[in-house]
Parts: sequence; C-alpha cells; structure tokens
Amino acid sequence: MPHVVDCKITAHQEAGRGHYRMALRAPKIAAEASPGQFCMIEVRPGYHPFLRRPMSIERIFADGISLLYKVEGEGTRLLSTVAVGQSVSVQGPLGKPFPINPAWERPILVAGGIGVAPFPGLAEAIISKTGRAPEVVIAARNDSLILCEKDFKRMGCRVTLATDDGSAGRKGFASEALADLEPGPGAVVYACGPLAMMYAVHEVCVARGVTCYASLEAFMACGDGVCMGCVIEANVEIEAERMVRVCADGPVFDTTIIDWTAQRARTGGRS
Amino acid sequence: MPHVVDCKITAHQEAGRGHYRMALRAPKIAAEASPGQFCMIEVRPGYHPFLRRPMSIERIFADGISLLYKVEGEGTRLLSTVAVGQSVSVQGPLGKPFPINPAWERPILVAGGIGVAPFPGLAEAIISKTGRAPEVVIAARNDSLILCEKDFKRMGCRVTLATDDGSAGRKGFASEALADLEPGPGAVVYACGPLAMMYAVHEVCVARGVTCYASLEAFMACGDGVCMGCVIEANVEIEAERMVRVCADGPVFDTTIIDWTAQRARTGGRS
Amino acid sequence: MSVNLQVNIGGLVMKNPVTVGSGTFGYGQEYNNYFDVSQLGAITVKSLSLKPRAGNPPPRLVETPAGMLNAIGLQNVGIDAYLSEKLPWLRKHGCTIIANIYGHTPDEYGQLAERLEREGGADAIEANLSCPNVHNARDAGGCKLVAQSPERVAEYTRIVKSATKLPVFVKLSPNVMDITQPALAAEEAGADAISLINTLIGMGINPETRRSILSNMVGGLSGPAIRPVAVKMVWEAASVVKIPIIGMGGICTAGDAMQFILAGARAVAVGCASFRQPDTALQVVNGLEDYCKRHGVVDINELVGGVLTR
Amino acid sequence: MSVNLQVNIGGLVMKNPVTVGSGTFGYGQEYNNYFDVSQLGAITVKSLSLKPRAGNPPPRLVETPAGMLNAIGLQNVGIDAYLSEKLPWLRKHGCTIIANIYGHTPDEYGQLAERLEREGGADAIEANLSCPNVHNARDAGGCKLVAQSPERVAEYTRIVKSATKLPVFVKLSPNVMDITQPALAAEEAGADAISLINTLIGMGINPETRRSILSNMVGGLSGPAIRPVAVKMVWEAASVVKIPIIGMGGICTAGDAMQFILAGARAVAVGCASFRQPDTALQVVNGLEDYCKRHGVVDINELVGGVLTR
Ligand SMILES: Cc1cc2nc3c(=O)[nH]c(=O)nc-3n(C[C@H](O)[C@H](O)[C@H](O)COP(=O)(O)OP(=O)(O)OC[C@H]3O[C@@H](n4cnc5c(N)ncnc54)[C@H](O)[C@@H]3O)c2cc1C
Ligand SMILES: Cc1cc2nc3c(=O)[nH]c(=O)nc-3n(C[C@H](O)[C@H](O)[C@H](O)COP(=O)(O)OP(=O)(O)OC[C@H]3O[C@@H](n4cnc5c(N)ncnc54)[C@H](O)[C@@H]3O)c2cc1C
Ligand SMILES: Cc1cc2nc3c(=O)[nH]c(=O)nc-3n(C[C@H](O)[C@H](O)[C@H](O)COP(=O)(O)O)c2cc1C
Ligand SMILES: Cc1cc2nc3c(=O)[nH]c(=O)nc-3n(C[C@H](O)[C@H](O)[C@H](O)COP(=O)(O)O)c2cc1C
Ligand code: FES
Ligand code: FES
Repeated sequence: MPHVVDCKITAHQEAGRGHYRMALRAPKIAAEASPGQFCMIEVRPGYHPFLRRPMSIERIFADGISLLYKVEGEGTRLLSTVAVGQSVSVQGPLGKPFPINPAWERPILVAGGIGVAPFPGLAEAIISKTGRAPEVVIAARNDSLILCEKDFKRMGCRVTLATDDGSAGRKGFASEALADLEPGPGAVVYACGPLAMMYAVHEVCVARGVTCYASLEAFMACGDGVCMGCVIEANVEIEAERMVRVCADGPVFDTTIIDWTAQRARTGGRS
Repeated sequence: MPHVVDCKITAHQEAGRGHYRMALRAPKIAAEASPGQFCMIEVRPGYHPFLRRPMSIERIFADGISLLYKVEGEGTRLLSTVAVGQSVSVQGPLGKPFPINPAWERPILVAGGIGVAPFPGLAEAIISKTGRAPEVVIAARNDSLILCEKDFKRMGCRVTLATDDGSAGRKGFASEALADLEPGPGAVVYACGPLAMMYAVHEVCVARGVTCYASLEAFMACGDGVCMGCVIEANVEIEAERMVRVCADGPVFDTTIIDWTAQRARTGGRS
Repeated sequence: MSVNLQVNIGGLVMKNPVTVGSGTFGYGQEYNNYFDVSQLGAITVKSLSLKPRAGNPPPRLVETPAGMLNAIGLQNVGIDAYLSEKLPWLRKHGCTIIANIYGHTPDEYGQLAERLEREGGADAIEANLSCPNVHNARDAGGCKLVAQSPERVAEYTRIVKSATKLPVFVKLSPNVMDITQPALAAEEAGADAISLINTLIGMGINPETRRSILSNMVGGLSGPAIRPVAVKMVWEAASVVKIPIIGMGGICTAGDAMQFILAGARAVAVGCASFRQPDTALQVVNGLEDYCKRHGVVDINELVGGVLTR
Repeated sequence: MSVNLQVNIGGLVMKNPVTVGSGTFGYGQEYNNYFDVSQLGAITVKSLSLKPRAGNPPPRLVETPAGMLNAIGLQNVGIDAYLSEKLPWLRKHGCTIIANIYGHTPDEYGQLAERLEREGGADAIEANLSCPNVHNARDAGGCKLVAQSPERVAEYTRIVKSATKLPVFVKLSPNVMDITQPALAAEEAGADAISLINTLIGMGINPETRRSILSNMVGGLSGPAIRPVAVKMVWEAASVVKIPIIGMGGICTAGDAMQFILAGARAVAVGCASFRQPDTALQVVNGLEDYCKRHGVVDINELVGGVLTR
C-alpha cells in the first residue's frame, strides 16, 4: 500500500556528472517496497513544478530508501538543490516490481545510462531470495557515465561494461554486450534504459527464447493508475484494452507484451 | 537608476516574532538609493509566486542594503527561508524617497508596526544631512512587536512608544502619541504604517498645520510605473489624473494630496 | 460550535459539498489507500461509455505552469466493467456516487443513464457534454463540443432527464463566449444542477522536436492556472440559473473552494490537485469546516453566492 | 553562422520578431533603465485613447498561480500627451513603434489612427478590440467585447484601415468559442496582421473578506498560466488566415516564443513577464537567435507555422 510521507533527506551526493544519489528516511515506504517499484517525488512545494516526478527506488533499507537520478530538466535540477536535513514529500511505493523466481537460474540485469537506477536493489533482492548473484551489463555513453559498477562488484556480481565510445568496456551497445553473454535456457533478463536499448535487448531475448522484463518510462501525472495519462500500446487483441498504464500495470512489463512498433514509431526510432 | 541584480544575502535574522531583517550585498543599488525608496524582491525563482514583492529599504550601507519585513503570506514566508550565502534577485531602488530639508527644524517619524521599516535609514540620512536627530514614535500592537527601538536610541533619537494594550509606552494609537508631542511650526512628520494610522496621523498634522509625508502601500506588479496597477486616488481636479501610482509617483506622498475618503471607503475604515 | 456542511444538489444529498472531478479520481479505490474516500460528499467517477474505450495514443499529458494539459480521450472500462468490477467496491465502502457519462449520441447518453439507474450504479448522473479530447463529438451542431451549442445542450439534457429519475447534472465547457447560454439551456431543459468547468482547450509544443507534445495536438488545460477563469464562469452562471452549481477548476485548498462557493457554487470538485496530493479533497472538507467555525457560520449553505459586490 | 531574424508584419519591418504586449511596457522609457529597448523588433505602447483615462478604481491587480489578473481599465495619458511627451523619446531612441489604440466607437478608432499617422506617432497601428476591463464596449453587438463579434471586428477594422495607410493590426480576444471567426473577419476586412491573445476573463475572491479582489469584479488573466490556451489559438487562427499573426500570452523564454512561432506566429510579444524581469523581451531575442543557430536555421521566417503534425 502506498503512502504519502514527508521524508528527511539523510544523504545527497553527486554520483557521476549530473547524477545524484539521495537517501531518504522513509520506514513506512521501505517496509512495503520491492525492487522495480517507484515513488512520486515532490521536487519543490508549491505549484511550480505542478506535478511530482517518478523515480525508481534504487535500494531499500530498514528505515528508508535511496534514489539515483539524473538532472534532466527543471524538476530534477530543483531536486538536486535540496539539502541534507530538509524534507521532500514522497508518494510510494508504486507500480509492479520485478518478478523474482528462484527457479530462474541465470538472472542478467541490463542497464543503459540512468536506467541502472532500480538495479542495485534488484541485485540485492535476487541474491537474498535465490542465493545467486546476477550478472550485470552496464552501458553508457562513456566511462564517466557508468554508475554503480563498484556496488554490483561488491555484491559479487560479474559486471560487463559497454560504452558508445569504448572508453570503458566493450565499444557498442548494451544489447551487443548482452548477446556476447549468450543468454539461453534458464536465463532471465531485466532491462532498464532508453527505449531503443530496451527494444534491442528485447530482440536479443526473443531470438534466444529468453524471458525479458523491462522497466518502462512515460510522463506521469498521478503515478497511481488514476489519470490514464501514462499509457503505452500493448499487444492486446481487444482494441479497448490496448493501452496499459506504465504506472499501475507496469513500470515493469514482460517485453513480449509491449507493442514495440507503436513505441518506435512514436520516438522515430530515437530513444 | 534602478537595476536588477542577484544579491548575496549577508545576514538574515529574526527581528521580532514573525519579522526578519535581511542584509544584502548590493553595491550598485546602495549607491543610488535614498530612504523611502523600495526594491522589488523575487522571493523564489520560478513562476510561483509569479510577481516580485515590494520591500522598503531599511538602511543603506556602502556595499549593500538591509530590509526589515514581516511574514504576511506565502511570498514573505518563502523569503524567510532563504539562507545566508544564497542570492535573491533584487530590482531597485524604485520610487520617490522621503524629502529631507535642513530648514525643517523638527522632524518626527511615526511608525506603525512593520511601517517602521524605512525609518532607520531615514533617521540616519536626516542626521547626516541636517545634524538633527529626529524624534521617533513607534506604535505596535504590543511590546513584542516594537521594532528598532534600540537602533533609534543609538542614533540619539528621542523615542516614544505606544501599544494597543499598553504593554510598552503609552496605551493608545500612534496618532495620539504624536499629538502628545505637540508638533507645531517647523515640524515635519514622516509616517508609515497601516492606512488607518496614517490617516489619523495626517489629521493630527492638518489640525496643527504640519506637513506630513506618508509612505503608502498597494499591491504591485511591476513596481516601476509601467502597469498602472498600484494606483490610489489623489486630490486632483482633472478626473483623468486622479489615479496616481504608488510605485512611481510615490510611495512617499504629501498626505494632503491623498484622497483619504476614497482610501477609507475601500478598506471600510479598517487598515 | 457544530457546522452543517450538508448540501442538496438537485436532489442528491451530499454530507459535505466536496466531490472530485471526473477522470481525476478513477473509481475511488486507488486513493482509498491514502484516506477513507467515503468521507467525501460524493465520488464522481471517470466518464463511462457504453463500450470500453482505448482513448488517444500517447503522449497524453504535459505539465504546464501551475497546471497540466491532458488528452486522455476518455479511456475507460465501459459501463459493464464499471457495474461488475468498480461499483461493488464503491457501494461496499458507502460512497455516494456521481456517475459521469459520455456517449456518441444523445441516445447513448440516455441508455447509459437508464442502465445506471436500473442497476443501482449511481446516486446522480453527470452528463459530460464538454470533453475536448474526443473527435466524434465534433460535428455537434457546427460546434466541436456539445456544450458549445445551447440547443444541443438542451436536447441532450432532455434525453438524459427522460431516461432516469436520478438527479441529472450537466457538465459544461469553458470554451464558450458566454457561459450563461448553455447554463440556461441546461436549466430550461430540466437539468438538476450544472458542473463547471471542464478543461480549457490548450496546446503545448516542444521546441526541440517541433512537435505538439500531445499526440492529439490539443488537450484540456486544468489546475490552478485556470482557477480564475473557472471562478468567473461560476459567478456568471450563478447570476442566471437557479439550479445548484458544482464548481471546479484548480481547487487545491479550502480557500480555493471558498472562492467557488462565494461565487455561487453549492458544491465543489477537486480535480487534478489529487494527482499531486491524493487527500486534497479531504483536506478541503476539513478546511471548509474550519472556515465556517472561524467565521461563525453554522450552515455552509449560507455562504453560497455570498460574494460581496464592491 | 549569421541568422536572419527580420520579419515583415503586414508591411511593418521588424529587425527581430519580438515586441511587447500593450500595457506591459509603458512607453518604453522605464525599461530603458535596464536595457536598450530599441533592440526590440518593436515597442507596442499602452492603449491610447482620444482623451486621457483614469481607469478603474483600485484594487486593480491580483497575483494568481503562474499569472495575474488585472483590471486597469485602460488608464492612459491620451493621444495628446503621448504625442507631445512620449513619442519624442521613442523616436529619439530609434524605436519601431506599434501604437495600440482604444476607442469608444469605430469613429474614435479612426480618428486615433488618422492622427497617429499624420503626426508620425506610429509605424503600425494595433487596434485593441479586446480589452476585458472597460464597460463602455459592453453593448457591442450583443457581445461584451468588440472582438467577440466577427461583424463588429470587420466594421472596426474597415474604419481603421480607411483612416490610415499604416499597417493595421487587430488585437483579438481569447474569450470566444471559435477564434477562427474573428480572425477571418479581420483578414477579410483588410487587417494587415492579427494580434493574439489579449487576456482571458477571470475573477478572484478573497475568502476572508468575501469580496472580489478586483474593484471591477472581473479582470484579465495573463502570464504563463494562459500560455497553452494562447498557443492553441494562434495555431487555430494560423490554419485559416494568410496574414501574419503576432502571438502572445505568457511568454517568458525563447522556448515559449518558439512555441508560438511554430504554431504560426510570425512575431511574438512579451507581456507581463517584463514585470518580473524587465529585460525578458531582449532575452527572448537573444534566445531565438541561439535557437536558430543551434538548429541550423538561417532565417527565422522558415520556422513560422513549422509545428509537425504527429
Ligand atoms: C517509473 C519511472 C521511474 C523513473 N526512475 C528514474 C530514476 O530512477 N532516475 C532518473 O533519473 N529518472 C527516472 N525517471 C525519469 C524521470 O522521472 C524524469 O527524468 C523526470 O521526471 C524529469 O523531470 P524534470 O523536471 O527534470 O524534466 P522536465 O523538464 O519535466 O523534462 C525534461 C525532459 O525529460 C522528459 N521527461 C519528463 N518527465 C519524464 C518522465 N516521467 N519519463 C520520461 N521522460 C520524462 C521530458 O519529456 C523532457 O524531454 C523515471 C521515470 C519513470 C516513469
Ligand atoms: C512600497 C512598499 C514597501 C513595502 N515595504 C515593506 C517592508 O519594508 N516590510 C514589509 O514587511 N512589508 C513591506 N511591504 C508590504 C509587502 O510588500 C507585503 O507584505 C508582501 O508583498 C506580502 O507578500 P506575501 O506573498 O507574503 O503575501 P501575500 O500572500 O501576497 O498576501 C498576504 C496579504 O498581504 C497583502 N499584500 C500582498 N501584497 C501587498 C502589497 N504589495 N502591499 C500591501 N499589502 C499586500 C495581501 O492583500 C494579503 O492580504 C511594502 C509594500 C509596498 C507597496
Ligand atoms: C487527466 C484528466 C482526465 C479527465 N477526465 C475527465 C472525464 O473523463 N470526464 C469529465 O467530465 N471530465 C474529465 N476531466 C476534467 C475534470 O473533471 C475537471 O473538470 C477539470 O480538470 C478542471 O478541474 P481541475 O482544474 O481541478 O482539474 C479530466 C481532467 C483531467 C486532468
Ligand atoms: C497590466 C496589464 C495591462 C494591459 N493593458 C493592455 C492594454 O492597454 N491594451 C491591450 O491591448 N492589451 C493590454 N494588456 C494585454 C497584454 O498586452 C497581453 O495581450 C496579455 O497580457 C497576454 O500576454 P502576457 O500573458 O504575456 O501578459 C494588458 C496586460 C496586462 C497584464
Ligand atoms: S500516471 Fe496516472 S495513470 Fe499512470
Ligand atoms: S506597480 Fe506597476 S505601475 Fe505601480
């Protein structure tokens, strides 16, 4: 059950150029959260910005949660100026978490850019529920934008890097790095990142008969399934049920349910 | 000439319950300011609140100015949360200052509540231009709301207090305290405070043939004479010229020019 | 001091004058996670159509200064799923229900109203004649929205009225030159109350991509940004109609709600403010009670239309 | 890369597409304290009437979420004082002048236009047919504002056109159901451009005093709050008229201005944003140049109406 709570900021640091990690005291939210869920954050009180901003839960602690975010526009810029000791209003946990199943032998997390945000908590949960450390692919434009590498290594995960310019790890895309890992029967892939990346990862998985869960994004107003604003097209026969809500039906979807043609047409193939 | 400048806050303290004094580094504004002028302050960047807030200049220093303000609504509340070291955008100096004339032998400042704000600077200027310390009447609801008493005493001013409940000085109104001082020929009165108080002071002055300058208030959008939003009714024969702008034609007016009947009708006699 | 907050909106008794804007509160269940939604005067549900609707393609939302634009296109589960899946929960929790309906034709409105009454699906009907996000209403009387044509408003109102004995509210659009005309048309055709306002039509363009941000090009503007327009429309409509008005448009606080009540609204609806703060409507209920106490008002009905002329 | 920002608005050549909203920039002089106002494409002066006007009693202003309401009532110095006291300064400083005019009758508009041309008081005329804050326009064709009646818009436009050879712009109101009608009426009657939008009518009530905050009860809403409505009206009008459009309503940044240009405006006006930041209009000029450079656009005219349909 989600809550709306004023949460004290217990830590707030830069975590890479233009990226921040914020730790929040939020026992009520932490008690109910699972990896893959998100919160709606009021970046500043008042009517400007008017809406909360959705943020994945990075990690879940006994008494709170952390967020990992990128300054994208005005809202995230304002959020980055809030000091430790001050409070922000947080609504959450919201949405459907990543499914975890001890029967899935080879979990692989594939992150693009800030898409890594929900994965530290997911890796922790997979380890504690299955005893297995997932493999992790982290892709970014260049080495300075690779986030959380050490965190995953500390947990015992095998980490593969990929960068557009080759400045860290393999030069190339996340999907190529994933293909190199040759996922096959028993593997399950968790993906989060730009749309084009998730689509490419989905294609690799389909070709190899591997289940893939992706965490999608959409502009959100309520974050809670109420406004019908955050929908994307799904592969559903019944026309009237094609539009699924990223906030309440997702953000995590089995990628085979997503109508990728519609997504890609909208972004013109761009992420 | 007014400027718009981002000014660093060099000091910011409570100066009485719900009242704050803010010192700003603002050499350009200080260089051109005179007592009675005001600034338009951006209480927070962004569209909410949308407009700047007018604030009298309390004192003028070599490298900056100070403001003395009361938390009245959301804008002043937000202003009160800005920390030393941060900057606020200040537009000023604006408006017409209090006239000072060495020939006026007995200057008396009459303040009601937060209306005392422009007077510390005015007292300093009168002293430096005329060599005479003005007399000061400070009226407030009760003793905890009497501001700046020590500042005036330090300058050598004779200070008379009046409170609604008698908790400090005379029990009664500013106008009564003024009348007790028996202003007569050679006196000049400067008034700032609630409308009802300024009207009462004006009446005392008229009865005694004393010139009175009052600093008026109005809701302002531009603060700069442009929008025609801050007008009040003046005693002007020509109908089309009756509406004078508090920001540009004032805020300081000779009280005989003000159409007090219109002002009082509007506020229903309330301040 | 005890304060009466109960109001009667054209036959619908609400225990307090606060409901929610259709489409901003789902069917009540989600926000019951944050507070007991049955404490509200009524819950106005998302527009219901005869068949489920997929709505417009995304993107459907964009934030604007002190507000938002939406072009949902009335995506909803349809009347069948409402009756079988949503209604039982609302009834079990003791909610007073205003069922907002949308049809392609007057006849569809009639069918929806008739069915809702027959199956106990509503305590009152709100006919949405003013959604700016659906194309199929475009040819209504040369106007884009039914609510833009007083004649059509009268026609639709009569049909809904004749289909049900439930109180019928007619939801009008601010996208008109003179709100008194559709308001009077609704009253004369028998509406029991009018709801004001639906969203203002607006548009946002992303200068970087040069595209309209909404797939539908235009959308409906809501939020505090539009509140002054909404208060003025309620005030104007209240000066000509005798039936109650449900006022809405940017209400975030009890003070905002009081503006509508003083302008002439007998009830108010909290719309997209719930997205920012799910319990806004409850805060408004509590704030209205406080306001009455502070001002020594024993019955909130006394304040309706009480704005003083200067 | 050098960028052409020059635009031609119905015969008025502006060195860049940025002017200011009438009534939000006085006669230029005050804001020249902050920047050289002659850098703007043009300065649109406060509405001028034949006689000086006192305007409405105070209070005339109230802040609203992301905007403000005003009920100034066209207080202005009148044409005589403008010509003798304001014009010489504007001319000395090399400003391009759009003189906004307001009259009680079509004939007064004609007189104002004729006099302005004769005395070199303007480079173009903008006829304000849409001020919501003056009562004497109330009986215009059953509508409250001249701009609400396409017939009256045509009549007024023809009279101003026949009184002057200067380019004539007609300033329309958003308080209509369908902006294309007055826009087409103005074009057919010979207007050289249309200005969109004047303020939306709104109202604010102080719940504590129970009074309307504005002495005039209602006022005009401006600021970022109304921008989505303004962009949409420009887009709609641009789809039917061939004459240029000057777009305005809540512009605070070059990005905002680009929304209007992509929607179909050939020039833009910065309105009440100047109250918060006096050099906003200049920042918009610079920002538009940057935008063009960033996007490899050599002539801003190429972007007019360039919004992509999804
Ligand atoms: C379920 C979910 C989880 C998310 N988790 C994270 C996270 O953990 N870390 C993180 O950095 N970001 C995350 N995001 C994206 C984040 O919400 C946006 O970057 C943020 O809302 C941008 O706000 P802004 O005010 O800074 O930018 P704006 O000024 O609002 O917009 C800047 C740009 O970002 C785009 N944008 C705005 N809102 C969204 C949105 N909701 N989704 C996608 N794009 C958007 C705009 O279209 C625009 O291009 C998540 C989004 C969703 C939907
Ligand atoms: C020339 C001038 C100089 C001023 N100097 C000072 C000063 O030195 N110290 C100080 O504390 N205050 C001063 N004020 C008043 C100050 O501007 C207001 O208290 C402030 O704008 C309120 O802003 P807010 O957002 O806190 O309140 P809001 O939420 O905007 O309003 C709260 C209440 O204050 C009233 N109010 C708002 N703005 C004004 C205004 N401009 N004038 C009068 N009443 C207003 C509102 O009507 C409302 O009742 C001055 C006003 C003027 C015009
Ligand atoms: C996301 C969203 C969806 C809406 N859907 C509907 C709807 O289905 N039916 C309807 O009558 N009004 C709908 N509305 C309009 C609201 O009920 C309300 O009239 C409007 O938003 C103004 O109120 P507000 O500014 O408080 O949100 C919707 C508004 C929003 C923001
Ligand atoms: C205080 C004020 C005074 C105005 N006076 C006039 C006027 O005299 N004539 C006119 O045509 N428009 C007038 N307007 C309307 C503006 O020119 C502009 O059309 C409107 O404010 C929308 O732009 P904005 O949102 O950028 O301010 C006035 C607006 C404001 C805020
Ligand atoms: S954001 Fe409202 S339904 Fe998803
Ligand atoms: S505040 Fe604009 S003229 Fe005074």
